[in-house]
Amino acid sequence: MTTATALLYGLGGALLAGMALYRLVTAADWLRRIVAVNVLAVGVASILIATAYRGPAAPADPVPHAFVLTGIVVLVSTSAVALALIRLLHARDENHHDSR
Amino acid sequence: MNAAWLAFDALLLAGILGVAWAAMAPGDAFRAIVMFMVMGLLVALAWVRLRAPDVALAEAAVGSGVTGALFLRTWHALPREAGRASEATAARPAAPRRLRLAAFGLAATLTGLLVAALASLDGTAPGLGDAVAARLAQSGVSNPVTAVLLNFRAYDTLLEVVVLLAAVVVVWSLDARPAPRPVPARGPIFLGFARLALPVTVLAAGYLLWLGAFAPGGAFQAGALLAAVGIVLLLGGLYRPGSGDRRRARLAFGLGLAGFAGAGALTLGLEGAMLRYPPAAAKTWILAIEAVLTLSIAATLAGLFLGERSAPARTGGERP
Amino acid sequence: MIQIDILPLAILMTSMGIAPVLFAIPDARSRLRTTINLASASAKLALVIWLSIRVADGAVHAARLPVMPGLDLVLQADALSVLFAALSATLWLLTTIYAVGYLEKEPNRNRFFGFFSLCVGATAGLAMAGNLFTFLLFYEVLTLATYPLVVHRGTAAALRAGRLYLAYTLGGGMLVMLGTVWLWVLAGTTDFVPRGVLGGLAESHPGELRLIFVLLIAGLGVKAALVPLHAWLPAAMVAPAPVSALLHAVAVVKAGAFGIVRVVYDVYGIDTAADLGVTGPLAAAACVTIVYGSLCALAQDDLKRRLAYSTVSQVAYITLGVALAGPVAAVGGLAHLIHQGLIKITMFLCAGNLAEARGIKAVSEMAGIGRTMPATMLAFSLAALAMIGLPPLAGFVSKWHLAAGGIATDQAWVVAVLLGSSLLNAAYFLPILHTAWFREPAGAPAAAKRPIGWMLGVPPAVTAALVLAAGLLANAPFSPLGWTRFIISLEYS
Amino acid sequence: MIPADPALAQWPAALVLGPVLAAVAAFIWPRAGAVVGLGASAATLAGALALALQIHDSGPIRTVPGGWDAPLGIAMYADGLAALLLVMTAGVGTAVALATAGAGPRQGTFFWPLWLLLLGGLNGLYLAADAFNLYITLEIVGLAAVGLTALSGTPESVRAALTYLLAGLMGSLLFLLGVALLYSAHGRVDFAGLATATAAGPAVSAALVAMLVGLALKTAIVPLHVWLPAAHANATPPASALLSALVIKGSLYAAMRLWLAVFDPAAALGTLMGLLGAGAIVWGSVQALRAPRLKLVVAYSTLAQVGLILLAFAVAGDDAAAVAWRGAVYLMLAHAVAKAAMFLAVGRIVAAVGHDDLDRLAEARVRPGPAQFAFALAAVSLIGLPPSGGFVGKWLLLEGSIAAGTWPWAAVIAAATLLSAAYMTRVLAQFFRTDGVPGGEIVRPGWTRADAVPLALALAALGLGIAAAGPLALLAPVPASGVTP
Repeated sequence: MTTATALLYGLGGALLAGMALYRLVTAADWLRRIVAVNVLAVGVASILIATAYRGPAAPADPVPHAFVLTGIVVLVSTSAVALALIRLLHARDENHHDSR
Repeated sequence: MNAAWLAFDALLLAGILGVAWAAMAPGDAFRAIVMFMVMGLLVALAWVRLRAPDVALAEAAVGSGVTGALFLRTWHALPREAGRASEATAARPAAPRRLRLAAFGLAATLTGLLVAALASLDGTAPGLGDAVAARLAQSGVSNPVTAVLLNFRAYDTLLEVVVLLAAVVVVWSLDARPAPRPVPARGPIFLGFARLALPVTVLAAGYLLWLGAFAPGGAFQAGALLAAVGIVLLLGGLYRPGSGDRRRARLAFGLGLAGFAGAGALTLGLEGAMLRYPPAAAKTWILAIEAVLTLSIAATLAGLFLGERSAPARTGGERP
Repeated sequence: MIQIDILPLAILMTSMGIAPVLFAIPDARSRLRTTINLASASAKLALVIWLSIRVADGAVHAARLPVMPGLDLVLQADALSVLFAALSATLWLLTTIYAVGYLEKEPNRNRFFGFFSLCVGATAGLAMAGNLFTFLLFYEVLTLATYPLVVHRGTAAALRAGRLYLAYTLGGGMLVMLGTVWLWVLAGTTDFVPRGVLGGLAESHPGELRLIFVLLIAGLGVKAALVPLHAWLPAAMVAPAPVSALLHAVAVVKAGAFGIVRVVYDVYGIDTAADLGVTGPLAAAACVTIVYGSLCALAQDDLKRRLAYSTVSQVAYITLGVALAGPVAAVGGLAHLIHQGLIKITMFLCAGNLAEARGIKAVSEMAGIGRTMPATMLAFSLAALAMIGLPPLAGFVSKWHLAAGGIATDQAWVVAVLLGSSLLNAAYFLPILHTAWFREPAGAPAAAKRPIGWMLGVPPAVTAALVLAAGLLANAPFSPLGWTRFIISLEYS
Repeated sequence: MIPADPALAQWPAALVLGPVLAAVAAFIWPRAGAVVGLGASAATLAGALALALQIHDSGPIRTVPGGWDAPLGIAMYADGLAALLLVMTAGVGTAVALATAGAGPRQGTFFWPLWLLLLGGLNGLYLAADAFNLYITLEIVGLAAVGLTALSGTPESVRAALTYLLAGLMGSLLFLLGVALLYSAHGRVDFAGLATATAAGPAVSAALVAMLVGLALKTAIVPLHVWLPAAHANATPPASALLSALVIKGSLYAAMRLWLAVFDPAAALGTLMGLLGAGAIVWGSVQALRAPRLKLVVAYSTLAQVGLILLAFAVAGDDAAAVAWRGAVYLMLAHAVAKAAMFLAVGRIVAAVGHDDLDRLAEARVRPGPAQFAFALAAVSLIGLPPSGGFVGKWLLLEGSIAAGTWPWAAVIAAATLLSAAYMTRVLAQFFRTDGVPGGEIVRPGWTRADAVPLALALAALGLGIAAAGPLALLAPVPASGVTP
C-alpha cells in the first residue's frame, strides 16, 4: 500500500469483509444475509479503491475503479435476484399457510 | 494537514464499520435496511475522499440507492406479523454457540489473511494508471474510468451487461407467484414531489451520461437515476403499464445488450477485433453505446425492482 | 495408426454388432430374433474356423485403433486366440439354440439375448486381444454384460447373487487395471508377445514385477474362481441354465483362466515368470483350489451348486498347467480349457433339462431319473466320467498331460494332487450317477413339467459327443490337444 | 496492439457474442425461443468444433478484443483445453436443448434465454485469460444457473436456488477478493503477466487461497457442497443436466487454469486438494448409498466425481502431472456427457413411474426400459469402466499417480471406482427387480423419440472411451501451456 490512507482503507476493507463473513454464517434470516453479502462486497471494493489511491496529489489508477463499478452493477443484479427469490419463497410459504 | 485527514479517514471508517455492523445485526429489518443505505452513503463519501468520484456516484446511486430500494420492496412484501423478515424468512433459528464460534474463527482467519497480505505490500506494483494515461488520447474520451470501461476493457463491460440481463431474466422467470399485495395509495405530497422531481432527474441523468465522457459519470450512474424516475412513475401510478408493455419492457431490457454485443459483432467484422473502434470515430461509438446502455440499464433496474407480474396496473383485482 | 483387418473385426461384430439389433427387437418377434441369433452364431463359427486355418498357415491378422497415446485397441489372432475363440464360438451356437428353447415364454428375451451376444462378443475380444490393455477392456465389458444375465429373473435371490458377482468381478477388474497401468508405466508396453515383453526389467525391478504379477493374477483369479476368490460362482447358480453355461464354460471363468495363461506366457514369459519365482506360489494356489473346490462339491445336495464347486476345482487345472512351467503340463492345462468347457456345459445343460422337465434341482431328487430321461442322463454320465478322468475321455487326456508334465519338471507331488482330485471327483459324481441309474424313485416320479424339445435336447447331446471325440481323436491335428501342442511349440520354441 | 490473423481472431469472440445475442432474441421473442435456442446451440457447436480443429492443426489462439493488449486490455486465449471444454459445453448443451425442445411451452419460455446466457458465459469463461474477466463470466454462469435451478417453480427448488445463489455469491466475492489482492500485488490481472510476475508474497498466497475457496464453493467441493444436492435434485431434468454436467465444470476449469497457468502452488497445497478430493469421494459416495431418492443419488455422485477430478491437483512431477491433468480433464468431459444423459434418463423414468423414491422403484408397474438402459450406460462411464470416457480419464489419472509413485492416490482412485459401482448398482438393482411388483402385469413401454437424447448422450459417453485419441491429442501440451503461445 502506497500511503497510510490507502493502508487504512485497505485494513478497513479487511475488517468489513471479516465482519460480513461472520454475519453471513450466523445470520438467521435471508434478508440479513443479503445485506451481509453487500457489506462483504464493500470490503472487497475498499481494498481495490485503496490500491488505486496514489495520494492526494496524483490521479488514482482508474482500472480498479472500473473493476469496482462493474462489481457494483454485478452485485445489484445478483441481489435483485436473491431478493426476488426471497419474496417468492415467502409468497409460497404464505400460500401454504392459507391452504391449511 | 495530513494528520487531520488521517483522523477524518479513521473516523469515517469507524462510522462505516459501525453502521455496517448495525445493518447486519439481528433485530428490526427496516432499521437494518436504513443502516445499510446510510453505510452506502458513507462509503460513497470515502470513495470521494480516495479520489474515486465515479465509484462514489455509482455507490450512492446503485449500491445504496437501487439496492436499498430493492431491500425495502422485499421488506414490504414480508409478513408484518412476523416482525418482517425474522422468522418468516429465517433459514434457521438463531445461531447456536458452536456455529458462532466457528463463524468467528472463519472471519478472523479471513481478516488476518487480508491484513497480512495488505501489510506485506510495499506499493511497488505500478498498476495500470500510467498505461491508461498514455493511451487516453486514443480512447476517444477523456475520463479515464470511462476509457477503461468502454474502450480498453469494454469486453468486461459487455459481460457486465450480460449479467444485468441475466438477472432480469431470472427475476422475470420467477413469475408463477400469487398476486402481489396491492401497492398502498400514495399521498398528495408524494405525487407532488414526484411531478416536480421527475423532470429534474431526467435532466440530471442526461447530464451525467454526457458528463461521463470527460468527468465522473456515465451510463450506469445515469441509468440508475433514470431507473429511479421509472420506479417513482410506476409506484405513484403516474404511468400504468398496459398489456403490451411487458413485451416492450423485454425489448428495452434486451436493447442495451443487443446494442453493445451488436457493436461487438460489427467491430469484429469491420476491424477484426471485438469492440475495437475505428480510431477516428471512437468517441461516437462510445457515446452511442452509452446512450443505448443508459436507457436499457434504466429499464432493467426498474424491471428488477418491479418484477414481471407486479406492475401496479395488474394489482387492481384482475387476478382471481 | 488405424489398422483394419476384416477377419478379427468380423468375428467380434458377429456377436457384438448384433446386440443393439437384438435389444431393439420386441419380445413378441421371437422368430426374427432367433434367425438373427443363429445366423450370426453360425457365421461366427465359420469365421473362426477360417481364422484357425489362416493362423495355422502362419498368417497374421491384426486390427488396431489408437485409444490413448501409445495404447492401442488391438485385435490380433494367434494360435492361443484361436483356441479360446473356437471354444466360445462353438458353445455359443449350441447355447443359443438351447436358450431359445429354454426361455420360450419368458419376458425380456430381447434384453437377455442382447446381453448374451455382448458377453460372447466380449469373449471373442478377450480371445483376440493383442495386448493387456485390450484384454482389460473386454474383461470389464464381460463383467458388465454378464450382470443383467445373472439377475435376469429379477428375484431377490438373483439380485443378491448379482451384487456378489459385481462386487467380486469389479474388484478383480480394478486389480487387473492397477496391475496393467503399473506395468504400462514400468515397461511402456502391454503387448502380448510370445515369451514375454519384460526384457531386462526382471533384473532391475524384480520386486515391482512380482507385485504386478500378484495384482494381475488376483484380479484374473476372481473370474477364474481361484480360492479364496470363488464365492460368487456358486452363488450365481440362481441364474437361468444358459447363463450357467455361459459362466462356467463359454465365457466368464474361462476368461479368467485364459487371462492367467496370457499373463504368464505372453506378458512375463514362462522363463521370466519362473525366474521371478512367481510360478511356484501360483501352482500352490491352483492345487489348493483343486482340492478345496472338490471338497466343497462333496457337501452339496443342490445339483447346480455341486457342479459350480466342481468348476472351481476344474478350472484350476488350467492354472496349474501353466504354473508348472513345463511344456507337457502346459499342453495339459490348455487342453483342459477346452475339455472342461465341453464337459461342464454338457452337465449344466443336462441339469437345466432336469429342472425344466421335472423340476429336479437336488441330487437327492434324482433317484431313478435315468429311466425317465435316459438321453439326458446318458450325456450327463458321459460328461461326469470324463471329468473324473476315465480313459479315453477328454478329461483323461488333460490330466494325463498334467501329471506327465509334473513329473517332467521334477514336481511329482502334482501327481498326488491329481490323483486325490480325481478320487474326489469320483466321490461327488459317481453317487449322482448311481442315484440316477440304479436307485428306485422314492415316491411317484415327479410329474413332467414340460416336454424337452429338440432345442433343449440336441445341444447337450452334441457337446457330449464332442467330449467323446476330444478324447478319442486327441491326436488329430485340429483336435484341442493337437492345437494346444501347436501353441506350446510356439511358447517353448 | 498485436496484429492478429483476423480469420483466427474472430472465433473466440464470436463464440461469446453469438449465444449472448441469441439469448437477447430468445428473451424478447419467447415464441421463437426454441428455434433460436436450438439454432444458436448448434451453431456454437459447429464454431467450437471448427476452433478445436484449428487449434489442433496450428496451436493455441490468442486474441485481444478491443485491440488493446494485456495488461491494459483483455486477452482471450484458446488452447486445446479450452477448445475441448467449448466443444463439450456446446455438444452437451445442444443435446439437452434438443431434449427440452420437445417439452412443454411453460418450460421453454425462460429456459432458452437462460441456457443461452449460460452458454455464452461458459464460453467466455473458458476463453478468459484475465482474472477479472473470469470473475464476470463466473457471475453470468452463476446467475443463469440459479435461474435454471428455480425454473421448476416448486418451493423446494426456490429454496435450493436461494441457497445456491448465496453460496455462489459468496464464492464470487471471495474470488473477487483474490483478484483485488492480485492487482494490489502485481498491478495487473492478465494471466500471462501474473504467471511471469515475481515475488510471491503473502498477498499472492492469500489471493490463491481466496480464489480457490471461492471456486470450491461454486464447484461444491466437500465440505463446501451443502447447496448442491438440493439444487441439482429439485430442478427440472434438463436444468439438472446442465447444472451438473456443465456449470460446476466452469468453476472447476477456472481453478485448474489458475493452478496451471497463474500460480505456482506449493506441493503441500496440492496434497491438501487431494485430501479434499478423497474426502469428497467418501462423503459423496456414502451419501449416494444412503440417499432415498434417485435424483439425490445422481446429485451426490457428482460430489464424488468432482472429488476424483481433484486428485489431479495432488499429483506432482512434470510428466506424471501432465498425464494426471489430461486424465482429470477427460474425466470432466466424460462426466459432463454421462451425467447429462443420466439426469435426462432420470427425468424420463420419473415421468413414467411417477416418483423417484428409490425404495419403491422395484414395485413400479411401469418399466421404462430405454430410459433405464440409458441410465445404465451412463453409469458405466461414471463408474469408469471400459469402454467409456470415464475409463480413459481414470486410466490416465491412475497412470499419473503411479508414475509419480504416489500410491495412496492410486488406492483412492480404486476405492472411488468400487464405491461408485456400489451406489450405481443400488439403483440398477431396482430396475432389474421384478418380484416386488404387487400383482398384475409389468408394463414395458417401448421406445419413444424422447428417449433418443439420453440414449445418444449415454452412447457418446461410451464412445469417448473408444475415440479418445482425438480429444487427447488436443490436450497433449497440458499443462506445459501457459497462456502465451
